Amino acid sequence: MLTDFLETTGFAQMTAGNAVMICIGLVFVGLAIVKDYEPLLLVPIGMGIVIGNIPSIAGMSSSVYSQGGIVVEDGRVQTETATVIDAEGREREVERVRWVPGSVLAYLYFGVTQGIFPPLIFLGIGAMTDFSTMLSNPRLVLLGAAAQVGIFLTLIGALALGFTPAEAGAIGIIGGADGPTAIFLSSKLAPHLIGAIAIAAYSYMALVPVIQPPIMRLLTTREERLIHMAPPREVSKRERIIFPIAAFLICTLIAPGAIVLLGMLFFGNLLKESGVTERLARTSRTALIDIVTILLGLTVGASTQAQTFLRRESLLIFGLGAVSFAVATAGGVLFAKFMNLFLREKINPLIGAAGVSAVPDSARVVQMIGQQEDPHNFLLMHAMAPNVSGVIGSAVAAGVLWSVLVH
Amino acid sequence: MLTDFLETTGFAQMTAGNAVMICIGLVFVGLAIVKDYEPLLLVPIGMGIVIGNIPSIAGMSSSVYSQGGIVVEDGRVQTETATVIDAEGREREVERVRWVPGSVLAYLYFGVTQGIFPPLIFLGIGAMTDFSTMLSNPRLVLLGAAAQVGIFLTLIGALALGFTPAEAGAIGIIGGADGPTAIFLSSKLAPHLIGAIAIAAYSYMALVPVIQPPIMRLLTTREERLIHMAPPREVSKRERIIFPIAAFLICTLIAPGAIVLLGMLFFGNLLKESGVTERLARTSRTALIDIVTILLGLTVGASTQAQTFLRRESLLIFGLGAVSFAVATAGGVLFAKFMNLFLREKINPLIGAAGVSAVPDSARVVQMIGQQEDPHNFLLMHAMAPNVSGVIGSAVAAGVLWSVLVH
Amino acid sequence: MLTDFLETTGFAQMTAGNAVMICIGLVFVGLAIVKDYEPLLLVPIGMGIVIGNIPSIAGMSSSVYSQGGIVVEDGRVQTETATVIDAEGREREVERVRWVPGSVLAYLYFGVTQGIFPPLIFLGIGAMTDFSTMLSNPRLVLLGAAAQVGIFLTLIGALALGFTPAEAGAIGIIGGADGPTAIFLSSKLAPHLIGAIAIAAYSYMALVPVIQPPIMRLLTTREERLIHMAPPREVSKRERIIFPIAAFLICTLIAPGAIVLLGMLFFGNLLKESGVTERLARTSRTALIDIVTILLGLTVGASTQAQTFLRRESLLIFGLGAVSFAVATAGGVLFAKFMNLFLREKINPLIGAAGVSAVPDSARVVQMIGQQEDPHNFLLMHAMAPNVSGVIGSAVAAGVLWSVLVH
Amino acid sequence: MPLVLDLHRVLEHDGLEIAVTGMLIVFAVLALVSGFIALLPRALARLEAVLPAPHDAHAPRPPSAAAGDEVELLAAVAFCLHLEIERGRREH
Amino acid sequence: MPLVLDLHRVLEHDGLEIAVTGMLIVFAVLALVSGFIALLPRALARLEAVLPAPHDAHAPRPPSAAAGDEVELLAAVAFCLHLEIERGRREH
Amino acid sequence: MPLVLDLHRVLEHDGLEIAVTGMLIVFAVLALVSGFIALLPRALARLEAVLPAPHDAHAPRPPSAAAGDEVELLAAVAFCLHLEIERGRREH
Ligand code: NA
Ligand code: NA
Ligand code: NA
Repeated sequence: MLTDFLETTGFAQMTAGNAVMICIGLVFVGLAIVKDYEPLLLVPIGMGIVIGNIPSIAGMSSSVYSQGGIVVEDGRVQTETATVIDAEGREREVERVRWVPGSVLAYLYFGVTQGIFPPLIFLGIGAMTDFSTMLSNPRLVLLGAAAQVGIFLTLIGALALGFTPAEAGAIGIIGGADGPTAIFLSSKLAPHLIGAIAIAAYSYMALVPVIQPPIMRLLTTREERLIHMAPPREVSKRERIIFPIAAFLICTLIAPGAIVLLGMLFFGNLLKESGVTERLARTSRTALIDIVTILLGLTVGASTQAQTFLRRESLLIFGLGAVSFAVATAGGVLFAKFMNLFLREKINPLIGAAGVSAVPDSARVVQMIGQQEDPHNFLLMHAMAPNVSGVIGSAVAAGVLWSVLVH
Repeated sequence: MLTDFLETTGFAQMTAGNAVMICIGLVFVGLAIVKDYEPLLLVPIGMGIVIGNIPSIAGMSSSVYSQGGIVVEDGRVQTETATVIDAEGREREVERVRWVPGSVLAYLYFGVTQGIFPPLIFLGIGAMTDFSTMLSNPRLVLLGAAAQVGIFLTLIGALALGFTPAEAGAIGIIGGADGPTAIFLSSKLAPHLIGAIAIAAYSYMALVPVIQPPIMRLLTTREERLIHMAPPREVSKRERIIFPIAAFLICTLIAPGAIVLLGMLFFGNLLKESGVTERLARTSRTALIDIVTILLGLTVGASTQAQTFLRRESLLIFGLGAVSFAVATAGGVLFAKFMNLFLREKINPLIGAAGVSAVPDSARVVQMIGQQEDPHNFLLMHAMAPNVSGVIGSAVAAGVLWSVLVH
Repeated sequence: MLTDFLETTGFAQMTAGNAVMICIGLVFVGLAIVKDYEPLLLVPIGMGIVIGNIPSIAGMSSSVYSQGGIVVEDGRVQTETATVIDAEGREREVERVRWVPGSVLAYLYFGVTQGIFPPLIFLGIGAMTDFSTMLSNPRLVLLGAAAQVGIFLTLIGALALGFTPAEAGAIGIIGGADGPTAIFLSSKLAPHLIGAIAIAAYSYMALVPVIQPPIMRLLTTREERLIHMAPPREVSKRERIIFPIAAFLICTLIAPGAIVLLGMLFFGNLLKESGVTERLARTSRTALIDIVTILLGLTVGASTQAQTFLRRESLLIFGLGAVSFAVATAGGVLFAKFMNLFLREKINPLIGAAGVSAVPDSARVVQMIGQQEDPHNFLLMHAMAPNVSGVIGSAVAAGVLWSVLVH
Repeated sequence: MPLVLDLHRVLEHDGLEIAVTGMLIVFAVLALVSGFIALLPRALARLEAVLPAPHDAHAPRPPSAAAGDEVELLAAVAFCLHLEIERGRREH
Repeated sequence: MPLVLDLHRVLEHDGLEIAVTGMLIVFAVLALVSGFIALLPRALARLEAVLPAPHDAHAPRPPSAAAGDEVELLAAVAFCLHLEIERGRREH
Repeated sequence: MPLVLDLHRVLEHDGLEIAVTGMLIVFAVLALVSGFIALLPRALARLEAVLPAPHDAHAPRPPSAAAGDEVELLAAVAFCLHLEIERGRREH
């Protein structure tokens, strides 16, 4: 019996791939703790990777892929007769469908595969986002559009590398620098790649302070980086209330594929700004988003079992993701320089880099690079405008890709 | 491609009905913000109406009605063969049922259609309700019974207008002035009317300060409105602990249809009063009720797509709902006057109007009308007794209607 | 009609068994409030027992066992044609599977039967547990192993009494003194016994201050009870961060059946200790664990309908559970005495009793008994080490039993 | 389509009976609740002699002065219920 | 397996067209949003003359004073509903 | 029905074997955990010489100063991935 049992242990079933993945999970946790890179996501994902790569026992799998379901044999749903106790406490024979239960992680992972968690996270993000800076400087909104070029160039790259159009769209969205959007779109277009795409998206979001600065310095002159911008005007309560509703209508009447993501984002923001639903906004941006973040991070991490994750595609996806982030950053910066050709009040082109989203890390990077040139230049607030418009931009891009690429 | 895409946009598919509904949604949000009418429900419902009326694309619907499910053709469940990766990471062919995923809002709406959200809201309401005033003045409990006459007269009206008995029962419950009860009963008796009934119930609850005052003034004399009532006695901790359990037993042994609603209401109250489960009570009346309110409001709103909502029945339901509220108010006031025929210590008949529930708005209306006659008359606390007993009363009525009208 | 209705009331359908169960529920609530025994669980379970034993009406059952599901007749899934409104608002005929909805409590009970709630509770427990004392005194970990002897001796007893091996394993785990672990394992090995096993486990956990002291006094001398222990050393932040990950790997590589329970426990602890995910830890140990505790307690209580619960097996399970707790306590105490044969710095054998888990009640009992001999002996902190290692020990035991006993 | 109130439909579907039964049950339930909470302080006061008080700062107060009123109201409700039940039985 | 960039595949699957369309739409949407929020303060300033400032939720308010407004709104909603239903009927 | 303890059933279902195995595994696991946490402080003390103390999340940090570290880590991850895939390919 002891030997029998020992054969079922993880040590006996462990593959080299599992060990590699567990190390990657530990690196994620380490980066989060030591470097403070997106810890709210890297810690759950990292621990998820560790959990998902402990080999489990056949018949009692804990994998997110052990979904359970109705038993089918020879093209026919299998049924069975069972004895149940009815409302009056009498035993009764009933016929029912034969059914295999799923694992706990598979039940939780349902929120990922069906795209339920990302909109709930957007609800919380909406309830914590202040759109004031953007409202006070509307032209900066366009920078959030320009940075989405990373999405579409990556799509082309992915097609060229042999991915199907649907897969290419899901991979491209990594360049949107928005974890929930990436997970939502890949759940619709390429469910088998959710793990790799989500991990890539969150990894690069965590690595924004590493990826963006060289590109930003390369594409700007010292003079440009020294540009100071006028402080934003104050925005009235009315504007802040009307904005989420109007923006929702504009975005989704054109790109209905973004209804759920943007509906939740702007609904959360309305809860925050209305002034009469503060308790709902507070719960959205605390308990609700925390619970969903924990479950999403853990199960996405656990979906990276070596057997499904350590494939050539994952490596390609990571490569394309890096390109995507770089292109998006360049797109934002260059478009800011292009706008400066026409504007009297010049924009500091560094803030274009914040258009990739990765809220609020990329805005912080802008602030840092700006201060390296001039310690009295405070760009953070200005960078928040392209930063939040980049969230809207990538959700719209996701909506477009969904409607164009779904068969 | 651009033209193809443009044909899928909301602008192209929008109907006049959708536009009308979006305007109604905006009115809801506006009333909540400007007039502070039940904002915790009208903001989510209003935004939900807007979201539900953006036309979505065939094959990628975001509607609450896109439920997904097992594919059936020619009376036979369809199956398919798929390649999955098993616990040991080996690819394996499995037969499984063919299945179409639902939309995110449809998954969330499941909590409405299956009646899961209303009891959870009742749990939170129980954990925030103080039954002390009612315990200190037991005869006021009967006012909460009298006001339920609106439910049953409306049922008769709905039958006369051609609704089926089950539909009539669900419509009648609008007069219970209790959103969760109305949604729970209509999910059991008339699922196709949930949207209209819920919107009517919450609209009239929001409009309590408009509907009730004229009726209250019409049915009472100035002398009656001036009646002062003795301050309620203090209630011991023991009474407050015993009450929820005893009341649960009394109510559900007679009306078992109310087990879930009243079970949760009194369970929440027990958590609050027991003195040893304060952390559970606090979570019930904050995070839990907030999360459920957000999801319920949003999806109920989104269920009012013009195509399913703009029908003759909805107009009739709104009309019946108005009658129902008026009759309920009159019932409470007149029964208070009737009770005064027998009582030595007179009741101020205004507080009968609080028996409709609509906690705590109708109690506030009583206070306001009372103070218009005599600024030193504080009826709020007295009105809370019929107010909370009205909640119990309509849950009992819902239980009775469920058991009588379910086929 | 009234007489018809009266026949459906609870009074008419009530059995003596239901009345007995309702009284038991009231005793649970009373013990929780008056004696403060595990109130966070006994109040929900007690109220659940009351709710579950109000007879409900056929066709509108509120029982946790009214699961709903696909309709099968003559070995064939039944289908139906229904009129639905599609995304464009047009009525359309669709074929679909015939389906009976479940009761609200049955939907909530799904989290129990599928073992989803216990790991979520472990997440919260992990986020509130401080492993420092254990880290500072590693040899006390073994006491948490010794106390699991109750599990395995009870398993033998249950086999001898005629239970199947799977049932015997689920019953044995009562001796683990850990509610979530007991529910998780019985959901996997003996779903029909979940109610009895959960109630027994929580009852005895509540009764720890009654069961343990006599055994502890019987097995120790006055001199032993007077042993003082050196204060624990301070533990570095690094140790506290590394511990949950390393312990998870050690435990689950040997006993993969514990992946989900221990994964969540140590994940929660990592969220707490990492220092960068405090908001996730806070939500895990407040809103999340509270919500799950409410739903788990209530539905487990409601699963004890007299008709399924008042059987000979339940009585046997309660008897075996008592033996199990007693044996576990004795095991912990005796093993501490055995360790003292080899140790220079003696352990106070009372703290062995805390190895049963029942966190933190059994550690408090140790403190109390210790102070009865010497008011200056503070054993609480020392007792926390075997206490938390007992949680790990019983989760490992559950993992082993699951893999050995699942067919 | 004009609004037509078809009262025949009401009778056909037992509308009146449902309404009357429903109101009676709601009244009966709430009357019982009312009676229970009217009697509760007295019952607790009697128990006080037998059992110790729970660790509670608030001292129990004497029951409501107007308790007699509820008993009268309760009696009236009970009488209505009784009549209705008799009627129902005669019909069957 | 070497990394091969097959640009033919891109054209075959309308990659360029999708990319260009996508960027255009993203720009169009955000340009509209940008325009809207640029015009919003001016539009609100003009409305200011017509309508009163938004109600402050914390200020005391006389609940029934403005009762007329809601009745009008409700009437408007009912009227819209009515018109829409009539229109729908005429079309069938 | 009398309480009968049928010890034959225990042996028949490997009850003793399961119990002994189970206790052994529980002890083995917790002994390993115990050993690990006994050794951990010493292991960390040795590492201390090599690596700096853990980063304090609240202290200001120069975001790009340590950029080299991550690049190395990423490179390491990519290299592992590559090796693993190559290995996998060779096996097929
Ligand atoms: Na973006
Ligand atoms: Na009511
Ligand atoms: Na234990």
